[in-house]
Amino acid sequence: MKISGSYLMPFPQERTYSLLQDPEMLAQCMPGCEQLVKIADDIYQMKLKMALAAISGQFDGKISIADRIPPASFRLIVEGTGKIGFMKGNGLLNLSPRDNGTDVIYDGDVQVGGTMAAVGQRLIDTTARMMIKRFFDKLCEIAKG
Amino acid sequence: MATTIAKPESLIGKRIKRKEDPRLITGTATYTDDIQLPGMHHASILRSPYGAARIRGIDISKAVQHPGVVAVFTGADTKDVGPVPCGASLPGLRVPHHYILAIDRTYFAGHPVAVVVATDRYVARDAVDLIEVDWEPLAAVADPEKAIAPGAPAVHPEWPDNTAFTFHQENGEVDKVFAEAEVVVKQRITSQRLIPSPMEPRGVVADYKSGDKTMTIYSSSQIPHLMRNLVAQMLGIADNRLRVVAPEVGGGFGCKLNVYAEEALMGFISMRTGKPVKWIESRRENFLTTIHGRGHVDYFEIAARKDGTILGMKLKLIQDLGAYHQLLTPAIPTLSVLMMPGIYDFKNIRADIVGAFTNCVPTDAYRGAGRPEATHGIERMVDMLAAELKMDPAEIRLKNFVPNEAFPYATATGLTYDSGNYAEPLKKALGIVDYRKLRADQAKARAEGRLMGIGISTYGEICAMGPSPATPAGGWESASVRIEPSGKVTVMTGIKPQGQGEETTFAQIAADELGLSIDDITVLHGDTMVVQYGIGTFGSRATAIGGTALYLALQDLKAKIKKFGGMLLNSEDVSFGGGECVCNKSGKTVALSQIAGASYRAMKLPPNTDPGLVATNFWEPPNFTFPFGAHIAVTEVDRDTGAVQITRYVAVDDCGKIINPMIVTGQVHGGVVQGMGQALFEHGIYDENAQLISGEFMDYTIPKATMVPWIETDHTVTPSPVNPLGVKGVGEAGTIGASPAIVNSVVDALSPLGVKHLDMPLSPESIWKVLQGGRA
Amino acid sequence: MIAQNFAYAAPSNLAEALKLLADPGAKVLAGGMSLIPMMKLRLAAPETLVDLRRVPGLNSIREEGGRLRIGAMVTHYELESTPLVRAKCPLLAEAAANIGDVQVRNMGTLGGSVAHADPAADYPASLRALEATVTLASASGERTVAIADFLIDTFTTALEPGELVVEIGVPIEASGTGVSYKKCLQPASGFALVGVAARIAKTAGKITLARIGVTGLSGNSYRATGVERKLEGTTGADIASAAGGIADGIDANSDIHASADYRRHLARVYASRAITEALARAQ
Amino acid sequence: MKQSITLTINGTKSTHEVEPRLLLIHFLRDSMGLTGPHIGCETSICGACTVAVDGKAVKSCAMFAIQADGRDVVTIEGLASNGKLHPIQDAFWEEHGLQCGYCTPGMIMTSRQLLERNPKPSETEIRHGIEGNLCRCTGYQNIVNAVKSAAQKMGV
Repeated sequence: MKISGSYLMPFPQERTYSLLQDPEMLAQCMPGCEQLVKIADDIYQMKLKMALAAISGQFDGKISIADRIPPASFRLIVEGTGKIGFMKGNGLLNLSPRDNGTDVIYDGDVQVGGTMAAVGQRLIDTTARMMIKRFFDKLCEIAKG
Repeated sequence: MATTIAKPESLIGKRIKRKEDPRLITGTATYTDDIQLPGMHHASILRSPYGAARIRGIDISKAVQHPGVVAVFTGADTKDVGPVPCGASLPGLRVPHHYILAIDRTYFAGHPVAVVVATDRYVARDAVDLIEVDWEPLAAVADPEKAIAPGAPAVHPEWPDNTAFTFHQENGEVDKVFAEAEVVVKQRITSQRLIPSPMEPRGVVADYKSGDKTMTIYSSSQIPHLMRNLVAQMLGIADNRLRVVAPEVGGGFGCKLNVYAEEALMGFISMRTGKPVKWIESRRENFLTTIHGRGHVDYFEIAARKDGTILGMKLKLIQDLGAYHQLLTPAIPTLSVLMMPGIYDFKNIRADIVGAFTNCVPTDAYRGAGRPEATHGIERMVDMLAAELKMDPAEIRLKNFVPNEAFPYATATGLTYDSGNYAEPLKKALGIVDYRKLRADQAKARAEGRLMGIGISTYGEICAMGPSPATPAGGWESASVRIEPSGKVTVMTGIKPQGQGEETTFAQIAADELGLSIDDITVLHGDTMVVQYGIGTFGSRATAIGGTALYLALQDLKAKIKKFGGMLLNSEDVSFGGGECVCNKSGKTVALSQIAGASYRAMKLPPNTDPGLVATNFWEPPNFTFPFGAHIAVTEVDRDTGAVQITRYVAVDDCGKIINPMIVTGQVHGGVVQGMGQALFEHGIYDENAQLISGEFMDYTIPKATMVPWIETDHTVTPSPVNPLGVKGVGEAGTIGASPAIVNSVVDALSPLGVKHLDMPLSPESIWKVLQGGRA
Repeated sequence: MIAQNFAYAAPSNLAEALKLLADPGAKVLAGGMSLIPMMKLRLAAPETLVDLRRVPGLNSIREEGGRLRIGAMVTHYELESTPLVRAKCPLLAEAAANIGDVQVRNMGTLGGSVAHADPAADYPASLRALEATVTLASASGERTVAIADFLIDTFTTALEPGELVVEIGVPIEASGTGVSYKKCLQPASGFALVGVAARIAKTAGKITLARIGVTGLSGNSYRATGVERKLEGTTGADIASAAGGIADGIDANSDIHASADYRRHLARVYASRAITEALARAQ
Repeated sequence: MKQSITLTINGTKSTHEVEPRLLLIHFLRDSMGLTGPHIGCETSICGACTVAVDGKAVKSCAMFAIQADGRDVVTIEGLASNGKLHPIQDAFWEEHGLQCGYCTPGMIMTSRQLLERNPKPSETEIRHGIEGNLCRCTGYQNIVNAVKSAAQKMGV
């Protein structure tokens, strides 16, 4: 499933770019992230507890960063597997200055398999977009101090 | 003194309430999940979440230790069980070894990987979560056209072209007629993947008795005898020690015309654990692992003269097979080729099938099996030809039908159509809708800016599968009839109904022939230890073949009854009717109950006659039967939303002689609604990673009561000369007729916008896009 | 399909329920129509279920201070069929009648649905158009929030841990106000692809009040204030143009059932239909 | 940890120890031997498991047995009395409102609720009334006929 959208970060482009790749920030802002450990350059192992209203599940996964073109773009790959299924998100993030901040335009796709895919396709897109929004909101909140 | 015997009214052709219903409406019928055996365990299966993946390792240790778990098995344990069988053969067919549990690789999402056996179904389910699999996801392919294109991921690494077989059939002078044709119309037409969705999912209970090395398997099946043969082979046990019972079966529609991994898997477990074991498919598993239907991409070309005379047709058919061959998987598209000329009189055809492996669950027989795809194709092509030639779609059909005097009619694909009067149902349907007025209404609607459509489909089908040489496992049936000492009658048949009501129609045949009340007849089926060998219920064959066998057995029995009757009446000139034998000279009578009693008591026997009133006879059909009909759908498309409303639906079917019109009409209703499901709603969608994303009733729309219209039905009756009952079969007719009628209707509605073709399902959004000018 | 094990309690009063809910592993069981299927698929695995069915007072419908005060455990069927609701807040009755099927409406509750905050649920469109209030209780007391502040995002509400929805308040409809809820449903699940609720009051030929709520279109339901402004003060002659703005600035959902573009289009069509009907019903 | 429940099923009151997670449908089928209600899905769409709890049609696969504590449950088995079919059962038989029969117990229980609330439903009302029950065999037409016919019989 394709996912695209944008988020205006109130920081200059260089800062936005580095915030988005800061593993500590990622760990704090990824919804449900309980642990993030570097296992190789640009690859982090992750433990995630997704909790969304009634839905909850534990995931083991990893985050990788690829195709870096600082401070303009990079690719973020998030994978997780758990008892309720697996998910894989792969998105290209493009950064450009706008209104004293940085516009982050993301474009990618999300795959979901296993039981999670059974409850209703209708929830996947909505939920994925909300998770992305939560991530950015939290990131801004923390970065602003 | 001679008494007047009132000949009871014939039950054939009568609306008789079903004998099977009292148990079904009171909740006392026994389906597979209702079976409880002492000491029975429960199984729960771990399945692949990936379309394709390598299994690097499986750790079952936690699951094994979980309290209540009896055993956990993986592919390593079951690898010596015989493969899930493919019963179809085609030249050069590539048949992957279909292990009952995956060994080191999984080929579709839902592929079984391990099984937990526990004392309770809740515990079994809990323990499945404790199995740890080290997966390596692999690239997968779900689209059959992409699968056969160069560079696609190989479903089976040994066959990188993903081509399981190719098949060619040709007749006449195809190139010549296409070269000379005044008009050629081409169209790519798809028949999407469909999920059969019987309301009862599959289920298996296996019970092995080690003391006498016998096994009983209860399974929700359309083919208990074939299942017995095949599962016995898979498990390496003698077929006379395996009993298969198909109890009450909650719908099949073809998906229970199969042998799946789970029958052998439960058998294996019961042999290993020494206890009975039950596995009941969840709906999610049903979507993921029970066969799907259709899955065609068809490229049609039709050649004609300007006057509308059809000259020939070409078809390139790509069949999405899925990852394996189930029982009949590769044979299904060949049925489409057989039916590709429909009921039209032309002799030049060319068909090429490519069977494509994909990382999806296998396709196989689903209501109509191959014929709906063919009918949809020809009926769309004829409509497109009519549009191209600005001819009326009814007129072009009437012009091209096989004429009545041509029967028996040899088709371009090698069949012989038994009997037909193709114009009759169409004319009747046109009359019912008042076609001329309807077209005038349509003109008025169009002038008002409304999008009203009228769609016609006329169809033929191959039923009563089939003569034995034309079928993989034999095409005959037999029937045994036993008149018990009381005069009550037990009929045993090898067919296995799943809602079609043969307990009633067969009882009607028996009651009629014996002059008894229908309440005197009991029909047994579905238990290989109780009833004699049979092939099963599919391909609209039960009544035409099983019913004929019954009719023949009854004739034998009647001869024997007359012998006993003659003996008791001391007469050589007796006739049998109305449940008694009459001496034609004296008028004296003896009731069947007395005859039956005497035949078993055997104080005296007629010469060369065994005791008892038992007869068995067989019917090997000389040909298929070919029912036909005409359906008309009137639709209106909502300009604002693209939603399609069916405002009228008329089905006129000819299934030969009708034994029970209530049941026939019920079959048509149900069939039409399944065809509507395909036309408007149903779509088994795999994404590009071969995940089934319409894998539950939350996402896969089978029609609900609010979504379907009132269906007006009528019949014409053209008896089949193939069998003495004159019946043809009706189980699949509605489904075959409906989808082209609806699509033709909606295309007709949208034709003022230049629309020539739409693929199914006709979702409101797909039509809205057309309305936006994004032409289909 | 079998749920993971859990502990179960059916407290007989609110205080006891709130005490149990203070445990972070506890989850409220109301009608269970969303929760239980998820538990069966093991997408939800609460440690404790606190069943509210024995808590008195949660299933009452009262008229008080110009508002209807509806207990959280009132079922969809009760809302659909109770004469008081049909007469005093017909929009809520209409929304309730559009939910799922009769079995679901018999069990499912208003409070459960609101707390679940499914982005395609039927109520939020109407509750937003009604400017409803949600009363929440916890061990430390009660608070009442506006529906707009309660429904924060997809499956996300203002409920704090240990807090419980106890009551929904809706205004008693002034006579002459016309209401309508129009829903385009996803045929398989019955959820709204788009649902639009409209409340319109007219005085002397002019629209004096327009409240439009939308559900299903995006990750959260919303009030289409732009559309409302375009309607208020007019005679309602140009509904299509007003409804045309219903999806402006909305990030629409997209899935196998409907693309974002189609959903936006449906929102305009259904907004137009709901407004037209509400206007026709306004006197 | 099992908990005790006391409930009335088809007129008979009894007490049982159940795991809280035991679904009402499994309790009825596996513990009570009432196999009339069926399981057709797990997302409470199909309605094959429909029973009446305190007079309301509910999907017993979307309810835990423990939630039925203190309540009155009626299943398809409780409909006929003294060997006499309920008029709705009779009408389904008469009108050929079933084929494979798997959806039938749920369909009849839902129809019963429908007719209790609306004794003279129109075709549209009947179709809406049974939209929570899937049938794959009949195309629904004869079910609609059966409900209509039952309404007439029960109205007399």
